Amino acid sequence: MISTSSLSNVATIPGDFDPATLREIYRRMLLSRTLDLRAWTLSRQGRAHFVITSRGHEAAEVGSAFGLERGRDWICPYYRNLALAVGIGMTAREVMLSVFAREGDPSSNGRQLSMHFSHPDWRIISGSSVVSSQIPHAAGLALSAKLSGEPVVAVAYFGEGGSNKGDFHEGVNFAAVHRLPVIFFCENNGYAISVPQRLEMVIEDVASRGAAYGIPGVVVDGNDPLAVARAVREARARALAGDGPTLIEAKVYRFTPHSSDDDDRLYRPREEVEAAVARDPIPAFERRLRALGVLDESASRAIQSEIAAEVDDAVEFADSLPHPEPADLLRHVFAENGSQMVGGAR
Amino acid sequence: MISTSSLSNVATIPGDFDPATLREIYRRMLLSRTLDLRAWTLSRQGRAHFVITSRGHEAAEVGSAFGLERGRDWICPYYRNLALAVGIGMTAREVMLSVFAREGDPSSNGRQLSMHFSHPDWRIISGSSVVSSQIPHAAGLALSAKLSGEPVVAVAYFGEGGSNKGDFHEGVNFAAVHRLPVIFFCENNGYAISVPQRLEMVIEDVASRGAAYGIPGVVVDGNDPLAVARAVREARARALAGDGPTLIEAKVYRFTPHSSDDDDRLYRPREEVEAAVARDPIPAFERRLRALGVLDESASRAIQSEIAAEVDDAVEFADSLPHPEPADLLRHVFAENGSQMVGGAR
Amino acid sequence: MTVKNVLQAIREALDEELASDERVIVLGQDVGRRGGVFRTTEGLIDRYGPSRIIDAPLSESAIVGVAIGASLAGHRPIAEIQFADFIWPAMDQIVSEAARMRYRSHGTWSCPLVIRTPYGAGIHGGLYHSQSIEATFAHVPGLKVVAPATPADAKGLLKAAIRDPDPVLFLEHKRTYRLIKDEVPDEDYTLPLGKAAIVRPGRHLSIITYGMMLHESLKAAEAAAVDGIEAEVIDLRTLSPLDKTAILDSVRRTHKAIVVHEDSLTGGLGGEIAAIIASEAFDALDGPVVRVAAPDSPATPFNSTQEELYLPNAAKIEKAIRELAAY
Amino acid sequence: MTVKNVLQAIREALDEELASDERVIVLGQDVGRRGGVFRTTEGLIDRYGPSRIIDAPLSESAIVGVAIGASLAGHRPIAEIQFADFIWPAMDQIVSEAARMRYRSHGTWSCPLVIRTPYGAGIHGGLYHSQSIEATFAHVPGLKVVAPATPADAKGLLKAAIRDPDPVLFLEHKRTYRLIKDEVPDEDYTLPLGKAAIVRPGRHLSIITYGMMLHESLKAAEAAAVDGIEAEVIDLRTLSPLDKTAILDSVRRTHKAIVVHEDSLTGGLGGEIAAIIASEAFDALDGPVVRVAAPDSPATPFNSTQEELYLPNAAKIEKAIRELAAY
Ligand SMILES: Cc1ncc(C[n+]2csc(CCOP(=O)(O)OP(=O)(O)O)c2C)c(N)n1
Ligand SMILES: Cc1ncc(C[n+]2csc(CCOP(=O)(O)OP(=O)(O)O)c2C)c(N)n1
Ligand SMILES: [Mg+2]
Ligand SMILES: [Mg+2]
Repeated sequence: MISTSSLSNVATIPGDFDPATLREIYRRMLLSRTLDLRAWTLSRQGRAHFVITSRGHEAAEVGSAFGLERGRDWICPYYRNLALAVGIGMTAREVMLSVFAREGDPSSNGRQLSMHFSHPDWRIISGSSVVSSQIPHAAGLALSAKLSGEPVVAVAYFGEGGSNKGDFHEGVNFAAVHRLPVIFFCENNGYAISVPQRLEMVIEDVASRGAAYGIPGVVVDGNDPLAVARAVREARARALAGDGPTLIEAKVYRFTPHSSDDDDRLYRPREEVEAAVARDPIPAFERRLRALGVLDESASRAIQSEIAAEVDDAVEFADSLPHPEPADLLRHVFAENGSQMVGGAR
Repeated sequence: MISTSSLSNVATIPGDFDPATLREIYRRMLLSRTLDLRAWTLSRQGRAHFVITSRGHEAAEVGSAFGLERGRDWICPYYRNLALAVGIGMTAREVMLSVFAREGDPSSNGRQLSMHFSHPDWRIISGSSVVSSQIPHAAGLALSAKLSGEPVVAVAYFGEGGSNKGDFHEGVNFAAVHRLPVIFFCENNGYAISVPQRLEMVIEDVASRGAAYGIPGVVVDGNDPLAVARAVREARARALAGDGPTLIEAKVYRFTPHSSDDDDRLYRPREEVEAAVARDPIPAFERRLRALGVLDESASRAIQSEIAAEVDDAVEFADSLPHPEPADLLRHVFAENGSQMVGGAR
Repeated sequence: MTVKNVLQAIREALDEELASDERVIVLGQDVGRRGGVFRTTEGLIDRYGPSRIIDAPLSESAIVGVAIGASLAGHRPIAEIQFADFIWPAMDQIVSEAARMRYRSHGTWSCPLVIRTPYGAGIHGGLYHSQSIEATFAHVPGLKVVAPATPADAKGLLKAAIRDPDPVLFLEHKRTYRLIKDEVPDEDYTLPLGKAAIVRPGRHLSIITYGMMLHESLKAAEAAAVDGIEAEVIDLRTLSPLDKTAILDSVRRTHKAIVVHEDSLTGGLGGEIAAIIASEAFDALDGPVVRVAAPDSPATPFNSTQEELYLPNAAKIEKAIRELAAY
Repeated sequence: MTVKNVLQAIREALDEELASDERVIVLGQDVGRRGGVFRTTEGLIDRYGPSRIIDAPLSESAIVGVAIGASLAGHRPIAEIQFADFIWPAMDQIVSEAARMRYRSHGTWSCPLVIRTPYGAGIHGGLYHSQSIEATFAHVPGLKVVAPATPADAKGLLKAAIRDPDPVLFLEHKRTYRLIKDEVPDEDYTLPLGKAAIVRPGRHLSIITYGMMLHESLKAAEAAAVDGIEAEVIDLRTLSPLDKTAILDSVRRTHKAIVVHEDSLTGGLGGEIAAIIASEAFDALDGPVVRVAAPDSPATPFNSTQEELYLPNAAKIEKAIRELAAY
């Protein structure tokens, strides 16, 4: 098992990220955070029925997106992946369409709970709410890529809780046997809803489970987007070289209750939450970029106000759209005559 | 991961096994083998519909039984466990009742395929044919023992194929988290029917999967009944001391096709089979006992003829019994009024 | 008698059985400190400790499989599946193991356990927090399936399920949890599994239903009664084994039947009930056996428009009543 | 036309589709060198290599889950579950994932895959190599379920299933594999999913069945015909979506119906079919809708006495024919 150290204190521009990319990583983390906060407010106001957040996971998720070929690599997300969706390329409007469940929502046209993203252009595969069922899908997408010779990888995202499920074991093992170009990306926030890690598993690092499948396991600081991007980039290179899957574990913390329906005061000490929030990866990354001279006060303010406007617009836009048509209810149970499929229609 | 070395070449009586026990281990291995061969013949003659063997696994299975408290520890077997059943204490007649599927068969009264053993007196739990579903059961039995303070362990038996299934992952992890008194006993014969180990997993040793759950993994020579018994005994002691589960992997070879319905010539080179048969654990153990002076020519012959008679008697006995009553078909779907349950009736 | 909601009734049943029988244990995700995502196990960990109220890893198959093992050794586990939609990973343990243990061992071993799970739609749960799963499990010999609709039934049936010698799938309609309040007896009581109840007597037709649809059916029956159509409403309460006698007796009196469920139509439990009527009460029938159910799409969408459209409700049932009465 | 058994017909269908469409791949346990435990994939690994004929680890959930992933990227996987009894560990992948992918993504993603599996009893498979699983899956919107009874149907339907844009569960009755031989067209052909066939026309009553029970029903019909009772025998072929038109047309002509399946009675597919008839052809019915099925015990025991007792057969069907005809 490899442990990738945090690079947070390096004070020169990392050679592998140009300033524009660094700013873009920051912008997407912040956009995600802003959307996240707004969605939470909308749910508290009763304007959204249910939301689930990625607050605290932004560095890991956006960082991972920047280690991939966005739009070419296959993404199998889970419900905690708002920041990933934004990191890959989904827009504020698209996110808010999911939150409001309105006509035109590209993820599901309002059929799924919010934050269950899907997008054909970004090769983001629709996920269910069932934990870990996406892991074998990523293996299958990678099998397909391998068979057709397309130089892309598939990535499955899941929590440390999900690593205890049968589908993790079976999916990772299958991919390992066939040396498939896939990355298993675990976001370890120490809890499955209220169940703390010590009641989920005996081990410290989910990454150490890689050895059970004969694949590398990598621990990375999930508060450091660049470390995460690098770990993903390396895993991607390994996968494309035919060396098979990598299990990456990003250590993160969930800032919010599990969802708008949860109350984490029942099971998490406030000091623990506050300590994690004090290490918030977004201001930390901002400070880092400032120290590097990649971002200054005015650029930072510009980004913030641009994002504020973007999110305002997205809320207004989404809320202006109609609810899905009643008649739409029975569409797409099966293929419609003459419909063009994305899957199966190469 | 610990590797227990084979003791096959030690020429003094091992202090931890008295001569009578050594002879009994030998006798049970031979009894199992003889029953196994006879069952195979019966199936070839059309007198039994279907049989599945443990030929080649006898040292591992009987050895493991002698590391346990037979009759007190819970046994969750799989279909490859004829030698285990005999090792624990089931009689030749009871085995043949399963093979002939006759009235009075203690395992299932003729409902299950042969070699799907169950016995209330020996705490052998009925297993299905579904690979690995018994693994979480063993964790549950161990949870029960732990809660009630009974100083016993539960043992789940399964093949290396079964270690790739979700239920292995979930069951072992659950037991590890709760430090349950359970032993996971993997019989690695290198194949899941025709699928060779390299297509089942990347790793060499299933035991190395223990680390994924934070529990010890032990590799043991499955041709050496004493090494196996010792490994089990140690795991048992660890479990009762509150130190949780152990994953034991016995390296074995399956001498026969998977079952009476299989033809292993399609997938296993004859030389590989012959080489394994040349290391047959039963004559090897006989030679060892002879060298130790625990067994001599006449004792050996006495055991052989006793077993031959026992098996003849068992076949005759079982074949003389009626098929299960037609009216029995619908019994025991649910509890019968006033029936005494074993489970749930302490 | 005290007025309680379904949630409270269930929590009390758990509490009382845990208190009176130390073989009873609870395991599932978030059942400990969190008290369950719907708060049905609230406070239990304080009273019975973490060795009897066990927070499980995210492993449905192990939750049920471990419960099976514990039940074999004499415990009485209550396994919780957080949402019925997440029961499928445990399908094998339920169908192949729990439900068949007694049969395959010819009565030697058995699995006295309960699997509790919230099911059903109407709380904006979207495709994966809304499913009805009863038809699948009512087709599994060796498994009992219970689905109460009221607080008093929930309590009495859950206590009976915990004491039952066989595995019971206990389905709690999540919309009833807080919505349905009624009197619950204060003393210790159980209600027999396998017995339906006539909740509203009537002579013109029989409505056979369960769960949340009981309440919608009662509303519909009241609405139709305004015009003198008296529908008898039967709450099945136990879905397997079905109370055939209650169903057939009622239809033999009313000569017409409507089966109502929230689950999708094709292959739903309504088919079985209609078939029983069509084969065993055919001579008494004065009209087609009507089914009111959700359409054949995979559970209800998240957005409100379609959730409403998807679900059967009093209006749809009333329409069916009026049409059948006029047949 | 050449006479073939069901096994040969299936092998040919696989072979032809693998040859004509390189997106087609096969994965499952022992499908490679071993050629499948029933030899349905015999020789394929020699022709198409181990990258398209993939021996999988013992992981049903991954077999289906990987097939889903591959189908999403444009492959056409054929996943094999070695025995239908072992499909339950893959239940979640089938129900929550394959069947709902198109719906939940509003048509963006889809899973054109086939899950083949041998089901049914009559070959001394005991409790876990004999099960009928169709009712469970016919209740899953988004999934098609096909169950051919003859070699020609098996081939034509399997080829159609492979080319279908949606997930198809393809059920092969294992007793038909070698037992049922018949003419199979030599040219490339498919048969439409969702269409039943009238295999034997008749005017006194309709038998609606599928799989191995088609053959038992035909025998029973012949036996009853000796006394002038002419039963129409319908082979459903596709179990989901059901060919309601074919069922209702037949019953409207004959006025009586018997549904026959090997699966256990309660909650079986027969309930749905009977319900359809009782609700949509009620006015045409001259007798109760009769079901002939296995009893409500968990699959057939291993021993021969009880296996025979458990299974429906020509004699039991004939008895039902004579009784219903006399009604
Ligand atoms: C199979 C399944 N079981 C239970 C749930 C309910 N549930 C939703 S999220 C969750 C916890 C997941 O924890 P983890 O995998 O660590 O992800 P996190 O939410 O912490 O990012 C649970 C139990 C589910 N969605 N799927
Ligand atoms: C869940 C499941 N899938 C498939 C099968 C069919 N099957 C029976 S045994 C077997 C191979 C098991 O291999 P392994 O676990 O290594 O045990 P071995 O037979 O080699 O002792 C298979 C695939 C099954 N019984 N259960
Ligand atoms: Mg987590
Ligand atoms: Mg093996």
